Amino acid sequence: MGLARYIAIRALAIIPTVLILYTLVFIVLRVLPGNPVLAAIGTKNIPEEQLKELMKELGLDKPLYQQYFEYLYNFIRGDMGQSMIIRGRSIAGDIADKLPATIELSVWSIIFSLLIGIGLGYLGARAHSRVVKTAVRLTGSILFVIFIPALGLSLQLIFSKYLGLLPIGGRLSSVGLLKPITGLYTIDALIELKPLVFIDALQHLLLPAFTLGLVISGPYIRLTMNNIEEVLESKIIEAYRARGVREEKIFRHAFRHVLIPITTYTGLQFSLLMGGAVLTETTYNWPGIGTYLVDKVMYRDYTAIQAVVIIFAVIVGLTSLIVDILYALIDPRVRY
Amino acid sequence: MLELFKSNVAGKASRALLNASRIILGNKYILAGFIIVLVFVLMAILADFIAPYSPIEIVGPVLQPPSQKYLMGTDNLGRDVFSRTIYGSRVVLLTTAIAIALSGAIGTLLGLISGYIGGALDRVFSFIMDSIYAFPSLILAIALSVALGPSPINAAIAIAVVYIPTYFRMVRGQVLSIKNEPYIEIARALGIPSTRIVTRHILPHVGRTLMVVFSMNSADAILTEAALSFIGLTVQPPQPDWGFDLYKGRGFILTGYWWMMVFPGFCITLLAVGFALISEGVSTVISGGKR
Amino acid sequence: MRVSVLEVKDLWVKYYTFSGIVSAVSGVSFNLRKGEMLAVVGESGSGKSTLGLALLNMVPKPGKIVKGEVLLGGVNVLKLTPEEIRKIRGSRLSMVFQDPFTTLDPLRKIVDQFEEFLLEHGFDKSKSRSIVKEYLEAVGLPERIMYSYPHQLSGGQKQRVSIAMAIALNPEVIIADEPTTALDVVVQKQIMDLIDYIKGKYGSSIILITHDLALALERADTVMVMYGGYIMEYADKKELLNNMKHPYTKALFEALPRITTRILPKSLPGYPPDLRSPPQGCIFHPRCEYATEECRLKRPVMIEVGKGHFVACHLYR
Amino acid sequence: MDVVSKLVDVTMDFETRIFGRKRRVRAVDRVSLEVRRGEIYGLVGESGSGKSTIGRISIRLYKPTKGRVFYGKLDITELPESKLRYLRREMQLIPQDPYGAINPIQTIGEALVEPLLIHYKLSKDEAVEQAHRALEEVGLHPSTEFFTRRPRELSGGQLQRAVIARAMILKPKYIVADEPTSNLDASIRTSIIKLLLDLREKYEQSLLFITHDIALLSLIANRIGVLYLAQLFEEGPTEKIVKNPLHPYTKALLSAIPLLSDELGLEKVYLKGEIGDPSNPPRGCRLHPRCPYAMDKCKTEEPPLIMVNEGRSVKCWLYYNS
Repeated sequence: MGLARYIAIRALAIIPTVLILYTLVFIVLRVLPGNPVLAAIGTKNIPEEQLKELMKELGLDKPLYQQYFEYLYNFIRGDMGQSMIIRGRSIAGDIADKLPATIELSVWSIIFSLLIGIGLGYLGARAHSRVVKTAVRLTGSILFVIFIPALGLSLQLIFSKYLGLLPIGGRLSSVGLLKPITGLYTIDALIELKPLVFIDALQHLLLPAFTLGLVISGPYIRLTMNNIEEVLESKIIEAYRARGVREEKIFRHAFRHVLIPITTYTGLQFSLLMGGAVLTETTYNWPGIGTYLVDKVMYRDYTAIQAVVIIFAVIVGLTSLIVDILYALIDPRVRY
Repeated sequence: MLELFKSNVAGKASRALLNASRIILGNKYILAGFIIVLVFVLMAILADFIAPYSPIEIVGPVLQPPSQKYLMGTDNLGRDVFSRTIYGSRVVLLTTAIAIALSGAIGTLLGLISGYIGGALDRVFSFIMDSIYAFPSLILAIALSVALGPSPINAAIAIAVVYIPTYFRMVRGQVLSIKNEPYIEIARALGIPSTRIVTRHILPHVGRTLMVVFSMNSADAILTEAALSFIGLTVQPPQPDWGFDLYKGRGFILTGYWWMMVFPGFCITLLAVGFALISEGVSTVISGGKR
Repeated sequence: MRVSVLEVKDLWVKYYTFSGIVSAVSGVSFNLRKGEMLAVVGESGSGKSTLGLALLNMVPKPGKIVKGEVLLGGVNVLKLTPEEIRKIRGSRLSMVFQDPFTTLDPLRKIVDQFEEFLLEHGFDKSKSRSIVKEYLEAVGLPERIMYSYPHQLSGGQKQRVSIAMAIALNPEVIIADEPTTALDVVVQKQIMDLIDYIKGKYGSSIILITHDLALALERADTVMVMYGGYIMEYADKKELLNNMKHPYTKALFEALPRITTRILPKSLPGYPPDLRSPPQGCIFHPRCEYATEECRLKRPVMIEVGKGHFVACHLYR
Repeated sequence: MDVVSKLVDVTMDFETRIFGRKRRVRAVDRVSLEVRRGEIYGLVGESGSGKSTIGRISIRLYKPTKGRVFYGKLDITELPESKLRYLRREMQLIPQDPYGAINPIQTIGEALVEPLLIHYKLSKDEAVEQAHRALEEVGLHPSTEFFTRRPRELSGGQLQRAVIARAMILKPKYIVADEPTSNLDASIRTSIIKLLLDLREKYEQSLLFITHDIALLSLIANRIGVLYLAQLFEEGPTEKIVKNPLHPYTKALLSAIPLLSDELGLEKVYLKGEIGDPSNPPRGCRLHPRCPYAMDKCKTEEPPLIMVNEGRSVKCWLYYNS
């Protein structure tokens, strides 16, 4: 009962956030001076009538407030308009195609970053030597400021070009290998019982997910390390010890306390992850919405850019909802 | 009188300088980071003297590997990668500096106002800022850059907008927590006017936190700038620019012309690491060396 | 004479901090008899809390027990293997901490924490459950509290839970470190009454660590006064009330508000010693009004001034 | 009688937001009290009883939700901060925690000089000299040694002296001392209280002394008010409150003092349970779930504050008929 109410309240709270971002994007892309059509076509030598016709076709001749609400209404119905560049191309369809790729990459990246981050952080917290502690801490700060394309390209150079171990980009060696069901190829391969395809998909995933995961793991390392140290010194642990509870068990309890800040951080982290995904996808030619966005940026396809940005807002909102729920499940002090 | 004023100002300035140098020399992270950043800054200022060739002219055969003549080789058009890398530092540093100054100033001001006044104004400000903050900064920066049109100054504005909430939240949070400190209550009880409370009792604390945020944010802003370049949203070719050069180098990986991408990529990361080290040191100093 | 359950012999604890070595406990020795309540009284920095932790061999880093023995039934606790000492903690030597707000795990239900503790000491599941019920009842808590999380309980209730866990395995010694300091006045009394009741019912020996001399004089059988890591005075409660010897004990006593006299209590001039560089001679001499040249140079040894009444002061030699 | 500070039927609500849900806590509920010129009024209560809030209302650091606040004969309830500032030199607050009371970025000297320069037209040198004198006056000797130090470089006792010096530097007439010694060790507690009492006598101040320690109040206060869950339960001259407490809660408070409660030879009263949640107080008399004397009436009807005899009142049905 309580939890359902809590989830409902949290879910409702996403709406204004997305609205604010939509408004912001709308203002940025529509209200700021400059004619988007001209920018998209990239030339000013176009007959006045043809321009007007184009504007009309894209709905840009209507008053701004009308555009604002119409777009919103259509968006809610799942219609994100049409591409300005490729006439008649539905943006919603494009995004539906690309989104699973991004989700698959993100999920694996988070798994990587948690493994690396918590693993190293744990090592740093348990280490007795100050040198090791400092090294771990520093690794955390430095990993986080590595430029993703630089790391990605270096890994490609080593693992694909020189060692020839892993494919250089894309999601599969051949598109015909799978009939996408969920669009998450590793899962689709399992559903369709194609172990070789699964391995192929995994090989393609490995470098991009590792690249993104490694960079994102930086803050986790420090977070885990600081919190384990802090919790282990706390009175709660002292009391457990005084009661004769085994160290292994104490450590397990301590870990639950560390999980709280990690969960909270994962929520904040997600927006970084999304930004990183854009760069990772571009570096590895990963056909997700990040690559899609960069493509559209190159062509100044405003309607598509607007749709992608709002989709990102919705994704971030949904993740923060999931994190809130997880948080409430871990920490009984959260009242719902 | 004027003499006195001058000596006072000079004294204050020299004391500030002395303080700064003591902080820089006193912490090895800050020192290391400072040296890295300094090298790049000098590189940008003295590019005309260091670079052996023009960054935009074709100076030799295409795709030459690094040699004595071309320290970092030549690119696919026959331009000197070393010279381009040196000149490339200008765009990054200038754009980031403008962006940080803008977002720092606006974010701090809004945070102070919102935190101290409180009430409905604070709630509205915070909500907008939190919404922007939660949003992927790079994607928002891309949208803004696209709207404003690709140029370094527009990229700076885009990055600035994206990071305003970072400063806003930090400053506001600090103001709120200090507002509840007993010493602020006592200051009120002593009849100290609220303008003085804000400027003399709250602002100095905010200043210390700002230092941490500034250094953390610098590394972030550099990476965002590089990302915008990477996507082609800052300079126009043939201007040298690390991010965009890296993007171009991407196409030559399978053919093994690694030098086109390795050097600009390395520079971006190293510069960001420099700021990260400074931030590491500053937070150690501020937390009293506990971490 | 009743039998000793706990003997502490010449215990020394030091903290190796960055700013110097702090001698927190210096040469403390005492005996605790069966069914006795010993109050360890001292101000902040007197080493009383460190002493409590040292008895369980739980001094936190960078602290170290550098010398001494803690004999529980003749066995030196400090010489045991980690697994052996673990089995003793909570079952033969248990502890009640100062702040119930920070010592119960906020993420786990009371019953889970309580049961885990019993399972760790070799009980099976069903036996554990009945012990939990029995002892929660013994400390005056309703059974339903088992299924609560700590944040749903009041401070007094939490402290009752801690006490229930501390007595559940009928330990020989219970160490209670400022068990009432974090609570309101009226609740303090409730908790002290509970501890008294437990002492009577289970015959436990209790070490009550407190900063409050009045509380010690009201509740304990024996009182040990500490200052700067050293024992200043040790005596039976009645003996101490009638025949206070050490200037520091007297000062503490005179600092208590006495309602009946309506005279403002006296205060002790000066400040506690810096334990990184403690004063030469008697550690109390810089604040002592009777200090002589001898006090400045020589550290006093414990001498017996009456039956079971010990004092470390040059005045009584 | 000459009154320095007077609260008339004061109520104070605080609103807190937890996950966007509003929660209202009534920290002070219809409390009236007055501090007379030259007296020490002791306000005693447990944590959550509202005693600190009352202290802050009386010097208008808080504005009450309902009721009036007077300073002398002046109604200061609605006074804007700009006008209050001139009154601030007459009334001061000494807080519980000396460590938070001086801005860590200031030196002790700066903290003392600042209010002087704001309230009086003094030269910097004059202000510095006065600050030194104030430090000496509170026993921080030699003052030069403390003047340039920062709060963290002082011990708790020293710092509380500096805080007192700062509160006294404007020569106020009315002091609110909010548990000024509860964070200090017993052996130095008295010296701080003595200092407060000496200064009070010297400057003819009136004092509102807030504490949870009724034993201490019995030694220094002229009158005592006992608070429980935001309400005033009993009030009267110290002698009478201590020797002959009327309210069961006051009796319980006195019974809880270790050792010394025996000396008074009072009837012992034990309370069950704990002080409740201030946002959701019990109906009727707020003590009734814990009170051994609770009658049916106590559970449903809130007792009025009953005037028992000269200057004594108690909020308890037990004394309704007498």
